[in-house]
Amino acid sequence: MEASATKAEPRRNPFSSPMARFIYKRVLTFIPIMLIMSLLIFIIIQLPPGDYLTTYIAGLKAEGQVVEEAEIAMLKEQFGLDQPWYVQYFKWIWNIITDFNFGYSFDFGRPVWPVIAEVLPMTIAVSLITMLFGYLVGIPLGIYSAVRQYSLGDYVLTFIGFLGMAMPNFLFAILLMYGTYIWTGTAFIGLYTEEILLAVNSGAMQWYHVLVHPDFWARMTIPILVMGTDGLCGTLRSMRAQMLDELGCQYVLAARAKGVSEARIIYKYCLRAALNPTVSGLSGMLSKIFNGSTISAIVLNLQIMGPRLYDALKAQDMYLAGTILLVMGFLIVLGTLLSDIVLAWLDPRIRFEGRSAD
Amino acid sequence: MTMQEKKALRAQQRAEKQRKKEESYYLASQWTLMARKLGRHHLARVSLVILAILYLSALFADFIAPSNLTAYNSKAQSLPPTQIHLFHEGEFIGPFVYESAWETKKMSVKEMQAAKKAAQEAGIPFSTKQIVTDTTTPHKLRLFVEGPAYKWLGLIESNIHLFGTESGVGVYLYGTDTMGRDLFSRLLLGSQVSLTIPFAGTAISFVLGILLGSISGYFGGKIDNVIQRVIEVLNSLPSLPLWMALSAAIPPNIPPVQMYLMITVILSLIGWTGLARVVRGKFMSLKNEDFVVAARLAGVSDMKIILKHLVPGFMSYLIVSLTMGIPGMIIGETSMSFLGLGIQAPATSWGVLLKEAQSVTNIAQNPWCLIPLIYVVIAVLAFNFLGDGMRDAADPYK
Amino acid sequence: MKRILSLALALLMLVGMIPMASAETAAYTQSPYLDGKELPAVADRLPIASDVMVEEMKEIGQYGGALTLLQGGSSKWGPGKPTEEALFRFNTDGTIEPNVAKGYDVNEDATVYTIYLREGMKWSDGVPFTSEDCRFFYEDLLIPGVTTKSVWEAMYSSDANGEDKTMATLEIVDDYTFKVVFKYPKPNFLKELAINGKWFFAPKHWLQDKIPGENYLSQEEADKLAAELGYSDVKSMGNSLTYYYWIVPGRPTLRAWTIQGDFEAELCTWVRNPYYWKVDAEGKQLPYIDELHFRRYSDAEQALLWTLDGTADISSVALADVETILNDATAAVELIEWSSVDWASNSIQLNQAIKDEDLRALFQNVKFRQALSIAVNREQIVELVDNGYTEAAQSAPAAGAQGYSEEWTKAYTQYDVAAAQALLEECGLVKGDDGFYYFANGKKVVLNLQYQDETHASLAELLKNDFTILGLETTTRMYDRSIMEEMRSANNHEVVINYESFSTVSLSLRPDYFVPFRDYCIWGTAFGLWYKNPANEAAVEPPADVKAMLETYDKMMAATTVEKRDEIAGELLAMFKDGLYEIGFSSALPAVYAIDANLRNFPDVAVDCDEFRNLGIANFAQLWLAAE
Amino acid sequence: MEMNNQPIIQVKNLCVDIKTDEGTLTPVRGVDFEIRPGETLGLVGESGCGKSLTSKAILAINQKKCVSSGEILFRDDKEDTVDILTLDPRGKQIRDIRGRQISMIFQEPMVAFSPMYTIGNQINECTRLHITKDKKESKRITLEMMKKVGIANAEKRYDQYPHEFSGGMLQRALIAMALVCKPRLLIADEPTTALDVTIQAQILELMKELQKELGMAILFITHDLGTVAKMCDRVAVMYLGKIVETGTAREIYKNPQHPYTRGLMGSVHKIGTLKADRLFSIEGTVPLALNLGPGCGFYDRCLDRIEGVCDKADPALTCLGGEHCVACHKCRKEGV
Repeated sequence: MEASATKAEPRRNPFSSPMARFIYKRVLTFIPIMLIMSLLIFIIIQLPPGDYLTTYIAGLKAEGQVVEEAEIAMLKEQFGLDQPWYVQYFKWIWNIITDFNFGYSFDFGRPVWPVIAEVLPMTIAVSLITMLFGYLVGIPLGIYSAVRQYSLGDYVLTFIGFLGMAMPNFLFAILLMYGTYIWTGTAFIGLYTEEILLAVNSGAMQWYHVLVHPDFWARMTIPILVMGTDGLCGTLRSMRAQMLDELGCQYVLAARAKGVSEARIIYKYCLRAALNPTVSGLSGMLSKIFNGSTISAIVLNLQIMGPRLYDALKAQDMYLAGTILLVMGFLIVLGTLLSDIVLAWLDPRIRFEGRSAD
Repeated sequence: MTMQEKKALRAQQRAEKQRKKEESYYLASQWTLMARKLGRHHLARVSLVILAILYLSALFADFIAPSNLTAYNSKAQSLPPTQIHLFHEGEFIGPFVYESAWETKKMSVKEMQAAKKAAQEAGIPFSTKQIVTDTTTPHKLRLFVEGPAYKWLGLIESNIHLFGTESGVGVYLYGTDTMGRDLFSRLLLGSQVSLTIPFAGTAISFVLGILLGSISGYFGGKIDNVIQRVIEVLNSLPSLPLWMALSAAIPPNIPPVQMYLMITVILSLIGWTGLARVVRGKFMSLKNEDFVVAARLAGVSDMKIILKHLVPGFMSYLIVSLTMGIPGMIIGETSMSFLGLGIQAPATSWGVLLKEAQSVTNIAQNPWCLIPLIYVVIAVLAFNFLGDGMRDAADPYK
Repeated sequence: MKRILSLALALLMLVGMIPMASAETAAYTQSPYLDGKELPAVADRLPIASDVMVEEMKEIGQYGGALTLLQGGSSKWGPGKPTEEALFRFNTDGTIEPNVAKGYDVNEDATVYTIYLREGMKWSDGVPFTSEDCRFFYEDLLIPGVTTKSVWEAMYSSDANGEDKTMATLEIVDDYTFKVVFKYPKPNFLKELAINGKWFFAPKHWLQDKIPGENYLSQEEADKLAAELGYSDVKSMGNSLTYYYWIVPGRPTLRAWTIQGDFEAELCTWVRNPYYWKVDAEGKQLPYIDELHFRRYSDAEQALLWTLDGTADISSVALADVETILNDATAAVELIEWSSVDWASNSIQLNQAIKDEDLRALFQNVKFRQALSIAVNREQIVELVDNGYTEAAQSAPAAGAQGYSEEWTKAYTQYDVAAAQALLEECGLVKGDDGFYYFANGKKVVLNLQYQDETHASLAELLKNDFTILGLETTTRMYDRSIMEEMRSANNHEVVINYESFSTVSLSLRPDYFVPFRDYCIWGTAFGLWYKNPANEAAVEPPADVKAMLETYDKMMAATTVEKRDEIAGELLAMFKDGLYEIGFSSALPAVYAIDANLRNFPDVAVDCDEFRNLGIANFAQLWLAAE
Repeated sequence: MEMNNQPIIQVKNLCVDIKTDEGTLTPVRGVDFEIRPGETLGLVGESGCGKSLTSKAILAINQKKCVSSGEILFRDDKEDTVDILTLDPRGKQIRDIRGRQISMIFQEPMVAFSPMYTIGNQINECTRLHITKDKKESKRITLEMMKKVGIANAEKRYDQYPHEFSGGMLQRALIAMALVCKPRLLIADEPTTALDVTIQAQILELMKELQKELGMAILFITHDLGTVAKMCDRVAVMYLGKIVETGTAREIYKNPQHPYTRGLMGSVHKIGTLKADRLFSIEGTVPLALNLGPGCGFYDRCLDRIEGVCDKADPALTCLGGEHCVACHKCRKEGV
């Protein structure tokens, strides 16, 4: 008792120093981590032989252009590729720090930021929609599966859950696209019909109008099925496992003995505890929302960040690729911090111990 | 010895046996208990059988497969699965096949387009190709026939294959690909890569994850802090650019399978972070348990405590996540093949086959090329169900 | 009776045409798309009557509709080629005709070309197009390097030794006439201009306050403007506004359609140019089609689905997908087959200047190349790679092209592994115990086959198989295009499959990928460096046969007449026939386009090549959509 | 008050079956007992003898795979008698009984509270479910009960989380939670096992006081005979899912009849403490309640077994006089 009393001392105020110190410490490590990360990212991007110029020249030649040596030298200088990589790196980082200037995309011939920004709304929309689908469907189904463990429903859900994981997205996507062509006569490719795109081009529609267009949602079903099921299955499985653990806990029995209803037991006691791993998953979520998916997006022709990053990497459009990766890294670090904070908010034990839990 | 004595002895032995059996129930180790529980998990049991079949057929792929990876055949392009017949001209003659081929008429695109137009105007259904089956000669199926030579496991040279026809007429259980090769053979031979490399990758991640996670969790303090920051940095490096960079940076003379293995290994070197975090968490909660403290006071070395006392405590959890980690790598392999970063033909993996199937033309014209998908799904499902069963079995509360 | 009737009808038509000819201005009509827009009368938008270009076509069309084309990747040429308008353009038969130019004169020794423009012709913003716009482009944009492009080869002439290479000068005669003056004869100028000059004009009125230069912006002003417009620097801005100008919205052009909005958008709309300067025989202002829609795809399968479901009106089809389209009863498309100028559909080139000395000597040995050629089972490649659409053949000019001979197409195509092995032994290779060949010094011969596109994977596989049977250890590996390019420029490529293969309308017009006079042709990039500058560290001195080839090339470039030039080109071709610089396996594949079944006037016979601007040779302005 | 001599709960022939893959286990095989108001019945036995299942069956909170049969007649506050086993275990009626009329104190206070919510919240939940919806009033009642069970500084403690409590304090809180609705029957399932000795005594003392004050019946489940002596009016000894001996605490202590009970007593005396965690004196282990033979469940371990009798039939509970009953062939013989 004595021990516990002294231990209880610093916890008098729930939001006193340990938590604040924890956040403060984490924020302090933020900067060196970002620097190391940016360096690693830059090195990785520079790892393949060649640079953007070779892509550019290869592209010109593919189009039947003739490129003179003088032109190559000129381009090299113009792109700043004649300098050693570390000079390029320091220039890049320096400009980011001092000027918030992330450099130019060679491929788009524009500053990096607008190139990223133009696909950002749809990326976020698609990611959020597919993710929300995963959580909104996965959590209840996971709970159902746990509460009715070993029932037929549990088996069916388990099977569907694993099936969703087992189906390679790129093949699933093309099967669905081909299916829409066979069934409706029109292949559902991308998120927009020609009418929507023309209306957007003419300014008659804004992207937020698009979001409420029925055709958009009809087309959205494929990404939801392809990308959403991935998240759904993961959520379903981890929710089921956690719920089973929680349902087996004594406090559930205690609550039941108090006369608390089953529904209340589930949502008050189990759900909150079982959300922990889901919340831990939040750490990667921000970055995922920013990037969207890559392979599925390529197959489904979704103009979102993932394919843009992939193309940039392939073309060695290094400032574009670097910036996207940097933002993703930043979001992961930030996401981890946020998820630790949310975890602490969810779970008083973590809150008071003031350290991240796993 | 009298009969009675013998009888008594036998009875005694029986009793002893019975006693031992009972004892074994009570004294069963965690592992046997787990195995026993696993045996009762129906899906896990079925999965185990399926995986055993898959791995065995991968092991004996050269023998089971009637063909090999370079048996290009310009006369058997994209043939549907061969039908196995039993009755020839109304007479039962045992399993046999007929020889089939596409009707050979060389037409230019222009001519075919004209033919289609003519057919459409006449209201006749049109198809560019027609399969011709020679139903006059049956080719009987035989066991242990001679076929392409192979070196089993790189050791034993042979040319005996499990089944085939004596005449050499192809038996294409799953049809053929666009280069006229037997899909069934490619599928089996591909499973040698697809089912083994994920093991290597997961295993490396595993060792590193456990080691660094346990060090981090056991010692805490500065070491923990450093490892945690390293994890944070590694976590924020997405794997796609790494794959792309590595596959571009690896010198050209390295064969594709080896290259793939190398990249898997390199990625595993940074893929341990997730597990390390879990292990660390477990260690943090276990390290102050009485038995650990006691061992430490007794002067047992740290490494020994970690390996002998702590790791076994959540080994079951580790085994489960190992089982669950492999399917992810199988799927990952197919994704890498999709991006052209995986194994390249003629070396084959399931990813290569799926990548080949991933075309509208194949889906519409040669749907049998989707059969590898069924294998991937089944293998992944089996690993997952096995993992699921193991989790249930490892759970001491149920 | 019948005859009288038709005579009367003809007379009637003649009578009817008289007022039309006398009052042409009244006869021009425009698309209903433009009705109600505040524009000058159609006749005022067109050049003067005598200078209007009347497009010949199969069928007079109807106005209306939009054509959807597909656009993959970030290539700006996707919409560039079909909408291109050059001073002179190619016909489907390979001849040249005036396009933006009304006509030309050339003096006896082919040193002065007088080019006439169309009076009253206007930019898409209605500002007159004059010879000053041509001068502006040549002297103020191209020569100072505002476009970042070097001055076209077409603008240079050289003396008989090929040494004194001089740039042409321009003389403005009047608003609609200018002269291009060469120091030495330039017999192929117009064709070369049509190939690599492409266009020769820029809207001075629009560009003059956007480019750096003595009479234009100072460097600071230009920097400021570039930053304002979102370009990384002045060079990029210049490149975009003056070279890839067609994707810059608002930039006046002479094209039938102009871009609206973002080129990178998922659907990029181009709308008709109200000032377009061509009409049909009935006086309808072209184009018939009101809008072009370029839809962006990220994976070839999407393009195929769009072709099947009718989204795309014109799309390129891979041969592997031909049967899928034909066997699809609901696909309302028609397949059109154009021919190609490739020397082969499948081929390899050996880097004869490879860094490894042993391999270099081996690759330079024509017997080795012959051995490789006959060690390949071509029939298999024809069936498995080309789905039977080609024939086993050597890399050679196509039938009808200069240098074609039956004998050449069949040279070294007889599949004979034993003979090939004998050739290998003649090359000094020794067969080891493991069945593989070794150099005399004991080193194993390893062929690294390199390719860039996934579509070549099956060829690589078959070649690896064939070469392994021959007794040569072989590896294959696919690379991204940029990495291939990097390997090429660093001379790290070895045996290259279907990459920058031999393909040209005419060797004399475009020898870049054939003759190593620069580091372009894949079989001897480092020879090209040597040709440019023997002192270059990366340069490799070519063997005698290549030196002879380079000398012949010099002679060809200095030829003063078309005939002479073609004659020397013939000599060069003979060298290629003997030298097997590219080993071909199958004849060229046709190009297949799927077009909307209602699309009219799309040529069904044409050559698909870059020189002819690929799809551009279909003259998009005269395409039209029939009502269903 | 005169009606109070009627038993508050009567358990008749209670059986609990558990379906497993190997067959059906029957850990509780026909248990009978009754408890009167204000009375404490001690249910004693080794681990695995079915005590806990019995107690949970009364609240119908056993796992789904456990099937109870027999009768559990509970006389509720309206003096109506309901058979708990006939109620829907998830229904409203049983939930109204749980917590308000019958409540339970669990073995391990550390895990009986959810770590996610404050102690006050979790106790108060009971108050609000059964007594008043009014927030202030219910908090007042909760705090009053917390004070009553001896939680000092209750207002502050109300907002603290379980991990901030010591074990003894948590057990007090658990008792508060069980008693806040003043139940007619309290089931205490080894309430002191997880605590150290000094605190054990405090808690037991507390329970006794509260029982006096509230007049409730207690079913006290333990394997600790010492505690039984302190707490209980009557004792039922359970072995292998059956009650083998029952009587007043005094009778059982002074005159244990069943060999098993005697073994239990022996172990207490031998060790010389009041704790009997392990029954060292009884050899062997409790067999699995699976595929039991026809004989007495204790046959294998019994020192006084009668060959030919004890392995042939399971003895029934027979009264020796007064409240003292025993289920043993030998005792019956001797008694007769």
